[in-house]
Amino acid sequence: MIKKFHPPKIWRIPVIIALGIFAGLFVLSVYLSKAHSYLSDDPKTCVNCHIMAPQYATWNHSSHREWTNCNDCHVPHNNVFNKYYFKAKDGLRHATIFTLRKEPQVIFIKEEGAEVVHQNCVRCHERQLIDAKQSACISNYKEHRTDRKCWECHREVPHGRVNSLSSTPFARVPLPESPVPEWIKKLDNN
Amino acid sequence: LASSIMERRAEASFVNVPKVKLSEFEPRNEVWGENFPREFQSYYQTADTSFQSKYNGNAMIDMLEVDPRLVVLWAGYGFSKDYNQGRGHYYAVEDIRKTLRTGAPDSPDEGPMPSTCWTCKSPDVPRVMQEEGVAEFYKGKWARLGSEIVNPIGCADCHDPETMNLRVTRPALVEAFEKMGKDVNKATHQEMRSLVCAQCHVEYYFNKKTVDGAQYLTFPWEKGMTVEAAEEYYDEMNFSDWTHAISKAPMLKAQHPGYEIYKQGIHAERGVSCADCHMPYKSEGGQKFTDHHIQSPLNNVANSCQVCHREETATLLQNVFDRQDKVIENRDKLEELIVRAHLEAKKAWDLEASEDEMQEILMGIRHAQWRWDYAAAAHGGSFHAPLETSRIISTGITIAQETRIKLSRLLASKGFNEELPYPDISTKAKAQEFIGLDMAKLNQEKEEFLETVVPQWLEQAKEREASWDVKRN
Amino acid sequence: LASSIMERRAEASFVNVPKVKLSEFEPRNEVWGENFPREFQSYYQTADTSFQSKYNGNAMIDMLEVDPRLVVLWAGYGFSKDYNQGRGHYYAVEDIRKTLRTGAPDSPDEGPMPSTCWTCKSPDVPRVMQEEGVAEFYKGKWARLGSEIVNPIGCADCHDPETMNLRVTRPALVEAFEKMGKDVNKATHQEMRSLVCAQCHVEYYFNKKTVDGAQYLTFPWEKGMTVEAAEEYYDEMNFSDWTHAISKAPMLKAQHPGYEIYKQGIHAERGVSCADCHMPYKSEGGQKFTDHHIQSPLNNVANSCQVCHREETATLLQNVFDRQDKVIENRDKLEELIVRAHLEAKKAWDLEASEDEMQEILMGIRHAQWRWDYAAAAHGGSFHAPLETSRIISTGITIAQETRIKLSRLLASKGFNEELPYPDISTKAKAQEFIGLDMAKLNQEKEEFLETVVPQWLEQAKEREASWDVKRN
Ligand code: HEC
Ligand code: HEC
Ligand code: HEC
Ligand code: HEC
Ligand code: HEC
Ligand code: HEC
Ligand code: HEC
Ligand code: HEC
Ligand code: HEC
Ligand code: HEC
Ligand code: HEC
Ligand code: HEC
Ligand code: HEC
Ligand code: HEC
Ligand SMILES: [Ca+2]
Ligand SMILES: [Ca+2]
Repeated sequence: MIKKFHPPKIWRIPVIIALGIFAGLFVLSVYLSKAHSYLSDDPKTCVNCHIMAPQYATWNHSSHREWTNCNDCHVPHNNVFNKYYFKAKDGLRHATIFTLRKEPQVIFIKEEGAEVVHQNCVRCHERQLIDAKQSACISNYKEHRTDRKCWECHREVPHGRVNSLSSTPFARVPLPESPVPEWIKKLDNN
Repeated sequence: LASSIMERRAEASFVNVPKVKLSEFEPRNEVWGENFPREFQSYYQTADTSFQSKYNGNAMIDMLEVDPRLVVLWAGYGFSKDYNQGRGHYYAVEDIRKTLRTGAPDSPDEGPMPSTCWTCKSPDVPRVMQEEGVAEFYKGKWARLGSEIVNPIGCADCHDPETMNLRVTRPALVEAFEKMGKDVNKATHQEMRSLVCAQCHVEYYFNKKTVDGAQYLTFPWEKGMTVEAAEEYYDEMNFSDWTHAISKAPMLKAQHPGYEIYKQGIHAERGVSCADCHMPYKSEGGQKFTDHHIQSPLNNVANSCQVCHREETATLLQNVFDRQDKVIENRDKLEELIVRAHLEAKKAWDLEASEDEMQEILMGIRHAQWRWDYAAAAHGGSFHAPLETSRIISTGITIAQETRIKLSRLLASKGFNEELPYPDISTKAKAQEFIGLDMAKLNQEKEEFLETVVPQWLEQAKEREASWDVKRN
Repeated sequence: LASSIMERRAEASFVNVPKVKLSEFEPRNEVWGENFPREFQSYYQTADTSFQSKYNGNAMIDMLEVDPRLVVLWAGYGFSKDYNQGRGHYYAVEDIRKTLRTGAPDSPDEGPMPSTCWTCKSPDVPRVMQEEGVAEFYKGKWARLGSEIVNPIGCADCHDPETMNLRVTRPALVEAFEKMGKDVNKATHQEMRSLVCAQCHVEYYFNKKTVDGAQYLTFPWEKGMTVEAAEEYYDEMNFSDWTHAISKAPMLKAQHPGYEIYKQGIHAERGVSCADCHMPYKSEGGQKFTDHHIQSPLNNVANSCQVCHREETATLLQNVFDRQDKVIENRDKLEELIVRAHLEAKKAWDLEASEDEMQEILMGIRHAQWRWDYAAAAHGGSFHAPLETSRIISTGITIAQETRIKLSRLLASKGFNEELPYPDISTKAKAQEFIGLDMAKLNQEKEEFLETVVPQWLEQAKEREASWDVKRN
């Protein structure tokens, strides 16, 4: 039965070559796009995409720089599995959109992502928000203190209120060096 | 350092059992305060009267002194005797006793005001309503409940003692929502942070037809919450609060449509609640709690405005004043025009104009003053929704002046074809004399009342409260 | 995939070399466009006329059709013949030729309009000003420069060709700043992003006394930039644009005080510039550039408003419409009141009122209409500064109605004591007939002018431009 699905022998060599090429291209893509770095928490990895530069710059100038990296806010921290699952899912969507050049001028956080951030605000600030004394005698205490997105009031935390791919035009962010050799660029210009 | 950190952590994690078991209608703020000292202490700061902003603040401002035109506008109605810009919740009960509007009743069945007046002044109200029934509460005179209602606005007005959830304790709001086909119980948590205020900071009237013998507190929202919708509502039912002493126009009084006007502003549109500005969070000892010192946010820009707006305090204050100035410039003008209209109408009556000839004119005066009052009575309105307030004033000016054009034609037809001189009403005293009020007498009676009747009320209340026991853990 | 990633990373570091060396007064947008194709292409989208919002947009809207009261308000003045809501910059030159206001001059020294009219229509203006001198430019008739001015508003109006910095090219703005004791050269980069617009989107008049024989373009800002300050300025110098055909009042025309009103709004207070909303950044193929498709931001909410506001597009549109509705409700009313005042004044003249009796009344009409026009002519004003616009309208209503009260007394004294019937001016055609315009003739002359004179202008311009050579790299 299973044999039926084996390809004919003459396919074997080309298929192996093709797979090899794909694998090679994949590794190259991973290298070029620095995808390997996405496993880390270093904010610099987010600016592999120049599109993330405004968020990097604003975060970098905020009071949160000393205490948080992007992932502290943008990735779930309730368990390890969720963390990497969310990262992979989001990361793949962003990479696709970026490559297809479909990013909007003004990026909006999605509801799902916003909820993640919100939970992270609460995670760090819980002790300022929740008074053990009061939770003893007030119903829905925690819900009521955390049911609005924190940045409805704290509107400037941490990215400020001006959002656009061009909102920080000359910000010094650690952009990746150009990977394209000079001689290719010259070809390109003609 | 380490020990300081430990201390602060201890503060936060100290687990507490409520000290007091609150009964369902506990009206005494002090008792609630045993469980919630931070909220209670901040609440009691509403006793402060030291802050005055450009137009508001918690100092007591005698509006008739600031703007004596009001005396003429309200001739024949209680407000011409006495009207202040509201101060802190702490004073609600004291002020209703002190105002000349409530007179000097020396028995429970006397005085100019119905018991309904108490409705928005105290957490004793839900208690008495539950004991007597709602319609019963609205029956009789204001003096009838003098000894029952003694605690100033407080916890039980806004909170459920069991869960501490926000709750609506005033039937008028529930009924108004029903009339609009809405259910106030479906309000979100964030909406409740405004709706507790909407129990009181709204335009109202007393409906004598709902229940026989009762002056039933009602909000005129059935046709909508705009100034025009309420006007139509009152016109259709032929309601008027009083007949103007000078012009004989059937008048409407607009009382503090704070919530209605706020709803028309950008902050409400963006989901900002009353509590966000008037009860912002405050941090103390590593904890955020709701600051119950309800007051002008201009005395607390850092915690209210600046959490959302990064501008400097001076800039934000200037923003508020600019809006108020732009609105009040035209509001003041409108007042003058309506004063003139009242006097011109009187002149027409003097020249024997007929009811028929006067009818449209009187309705014009009614509508113009209604719009002016709606814009003026909500003290926060010129910031809460500046454009809506300005729009209302514009329509008021148009109506006032259309009416005066009719008056000028009518007067001309009676042989009087010139500008009527504007009276000297440059001070409160002059204006009150102009409309023929005997202030000395009113003040004297009030003084006696405060010295003789009120102490008896307090005595009775003390006894009653002493008889309740408080369950402590 | 890999190559696409490469490309996108290359984008981040791509640099441009200019193709053309621009001369200092190059008026042809196409030539600039060779260096800056993205800006140029987006600029040329101002040719689009397909978007219409609730009140504005880039479609050509015949305002006299939408609102025929305007015809009566402008009786005796060019605007009663033809007035449209402005469209894209691309059409500036075409529209000034087409409007009936400029008539059908068949020689360079004829026609109703001075050469000054060209000032805000083209980048040929700075070129000719530099060739002729500023005062010379303002001399003579509009037709005189017909062949000189052919390129629609463009690059040279706002940019220095050497550095591409924003620059002020219109002397009127520089002079107005000087009169206020300010130096426009000290403006910050962000201020320049509004000041380039303030060269044209401002109230102006032609001063005949500055330089003999010249209609000198002047902004009335010496006493300040509010509606009241400009009114006082004009009153003091006894200036009027025309005498009203019906009431004989000495009128003022307010033209698009866009910048002045914007300055009174919250966005200006917070440092938001015209370009932030009307020329937002845009990314195309990884290149960021300023979108030169200047238009209603409501056709581009995602890139303009949403940079600063996180609300949905529908909500933001509704916010704009709400503000416009609230302002326009009273603006429309004010129009009706002023129409009535003009007619009542005519009636008074007919009944042989004296100049003396009429003087105050005519000034009232002048001031009321000035305020109305100031609020109406800035098409964006009811969003740029809703409260200020509403305030202006309120004061206009008060003045209009005070004037009508005086009129009613005056008319009564002449034996006429009733309401004057409101004329049937329900369409543009009826209104124009009412004020006695021969539209058939005007249209016919215009058509001939466009068919015969304009082609000659274009021919001459073509020859001139062909003689310039362009330095290419
Ligand atoms: C491959 C390029 C690229 C990298 C690297 C990248 N992003 Fe993004 N990101 C994008 C693009 C493109 C979008 C716009 C997606 C959209 O609007 O749907 C985006 C959108 C987002 C959003 C808002 C949309 C949402 O999904 O809620 C968040 C939050 C975000 N990125 C966070 C991050 C963080 C944190 C990192 C680093 C761990 C990161 N990004 C790295 C390209 C990238
Ligand atoms: C302190 C928490 C915090 C940190 C740290 C943080 N962000 Fe965010 N981020 C937010 C919040 C909150 C929003 C939603 C903002 C809004 O809706 O206005 C957001 C939104 C975004 C968006 C979507 C754009 C938008 O305005 O909706 C992107 C992209 C993003 N962040 C990227 C980053 C990157 C890259 C970093 C690290 C350099 C980072 N963030 C660090 C809290 C954080
Ligand atoms: C990883 C932990 C962490 C997360 C996640 C986090 N914060 Fe913080 N936050 C901090 C720390 C630590 C400080 C103290 C910073 C300082 O004082 O310099 C702080 C300070 C603040 C402050 C006061 C300083 C200021 O900038 O105004 C606010 C408000 C605040 N956070 C809000 C938020 C909000 C809103 C979020 C989610 C969008 C958030 N935080 C997410 C750790 C965190
Ligand atoms: C209704 C508006 C509102 C919301 C929603 C809100 N906050 Fe606050 N927050 C405030 C106010 C007001 C303060 C007090 C500021 C002060 O004391 O200076 C504050 C203070 C804080 C502080 C202390 C800042 C300092 O400088 O000490 C932190 C941290 C904080 N909030 C985090 C949060 C987080 C996390 C959330 C979401 C769960 C949140 N806030 C939601 C209004 C709000
Ligand atoms: C629907 C609720 C409600 C009812 C009913 C009500 N009030 Fe008030 N009252 C208020 C509110 C709200 C204020 C604060 C107004 C402000 O300053 O913004 C106020 C303020 C006052 C003040 C202080 C300001 C002043 O004018 O000196 C007095 C006194 C007063 N009311 C008396 C009365 C009397 C008398 C009646 C009955 C005719 C009455 N109230 C009925 C809600 C109400
Ligand atoms: C039970 C009725 C009632 C409720 C509920 C109520 N108010 Fe009041 N409020 C009043 C009255 C009455 C006064 C005037 C008291 C006086 O002047 O004696 C007042 C006064 C005020 C003042 C003026 C204080 C000052 O310092 O000048 C503010 C501000 C205010 N209220 C805001 C609110 C807000 C916000 C809420 C809801 C969170 C609210 N009120 C709920 C009845 C109420
Ligand atoms: C005019 C209405 C009003 C009055 C009166 C009032 N409260 Fe509140 N209270 C509120 C609002 C609004 C909140 C915020 C609720 C929320 O957002 O969940 C609140 C919150 C609270 C909380 C929750 C913890 C916190 O600080 O956020 C406690 C406890 C509380 N109040 C106690 C009291 C006590 C005790 C009194 C009487 C001294 C009182 N309240 C009087 C409106 C009121
Ligand atoms: C909980 C958040 C919040 C608080 C608290 C708040 N605002 Fe706002 N404010 C907003 C939002 C949201 C807008 C709408 C504009 C926008 O989207 O940025 C706004 C708009 C404004 C505007 C422009 C509207 C206009 O009328 O021109 C002014 C001025 C303003 N706020 C001043 C204040 C002042 C003063 C205070 C304090 C008394 C205050 N705000 C408190 C959120 C807030
Ligand atoms: C965005 C902030 C904001 C919101 C939301 C808001 N207010 Fe205000 N309120 C103000 C400001 C600012 C003033 C002007 C204070 C002054 O002039 O001193 C004011 C004034 C008032 C006053 C008069 C204060 C005085 O000193 O007598 C009352 C009463 C009031 N507001 C009640 C309310 C009520 C009830 C609501 C909700 C229905 C509400 N406010 C919502 C900011 C706000
Ligand atoms: C100070 C600059 C300036 C001067 C001088 C000027 N305009 Fe304009 N013109 C404008 C602006 C700005 C607009 C766009 C108005 C809008 O729609 O907001 C405009 C629009 C127009 C339009 C198109 C709209 C319509 O009414 O059909 C015509 C035609 C026009 N102007 C003719 C003239 C004439 C004729 C003169 C001389 C009397 C003149 N302009 C003088 C700035 C000016
Ligand atoms: C040289 C004069 C001049 C300058 C500079 C100028 N404008 Fe204009 N603008 C005009 C004229 C004239 C029109 C009307 C054109 C017509 O209708 O034919 C106009 C029309 C417009 C319109 C209406 C477009 C439409 O689609 O309906 C907008 C919006 C506008 N301008 C905004 C701006 C802004 C923003 C700036 C500065 C960045 C600016 N303008 C600079 C003269 C100018
Ligand atoms: C009505 C005024 C106006 C006109 C006309 C105009 N520009 Fe601009 N231009 C601007 C403004 C405002 C900016 C933004 C400048 C800044 O913020 O530094 C700009 C920016 C630019 C830039 C800088 C890069 C960028 O995109 O931000 C270039 C290049 C440019 N314009 C080219 C042109 C060309 C080519 C034309 C003619 C087709 C033109 N401009 C016509 C106002 C104008
Ligand atoms: C460059 C930033 C920026 C842009 C672009 C912008 N705004 Fe605003 N907007 C603000 C600021 C700042 C305020 C003041 C309130 C505050 O501080 O939040 C404001 C206030 C407002 C308000 C409240 C003021 C009022 O009149 O009630 C509205 C509504 C508004 N904006 C709508 C819009 C719309 C619609 C657009 C697009 C046509 C827009 N904004 C573009 C920054 C901006
Ligand atoms: C905060 C955003 C914002 C700013 C800043 C702004 N505008 Fe506008 N503008 C608008 C909006 C929104 C409209 C209404 C468009 C509509 O109704 O379609 C408008 C309308 C206009 C119009 C009429 C548009 C048409 O379709 O004919 C002109 C002209 C205009 N603006 C010029 C200016 C000038 C000049 C400045 C600076 C002095 C300026 N604007 C500043 C948002 C803005
Ligand atoms: Ca009432
Ligand atoms: Ca003018």
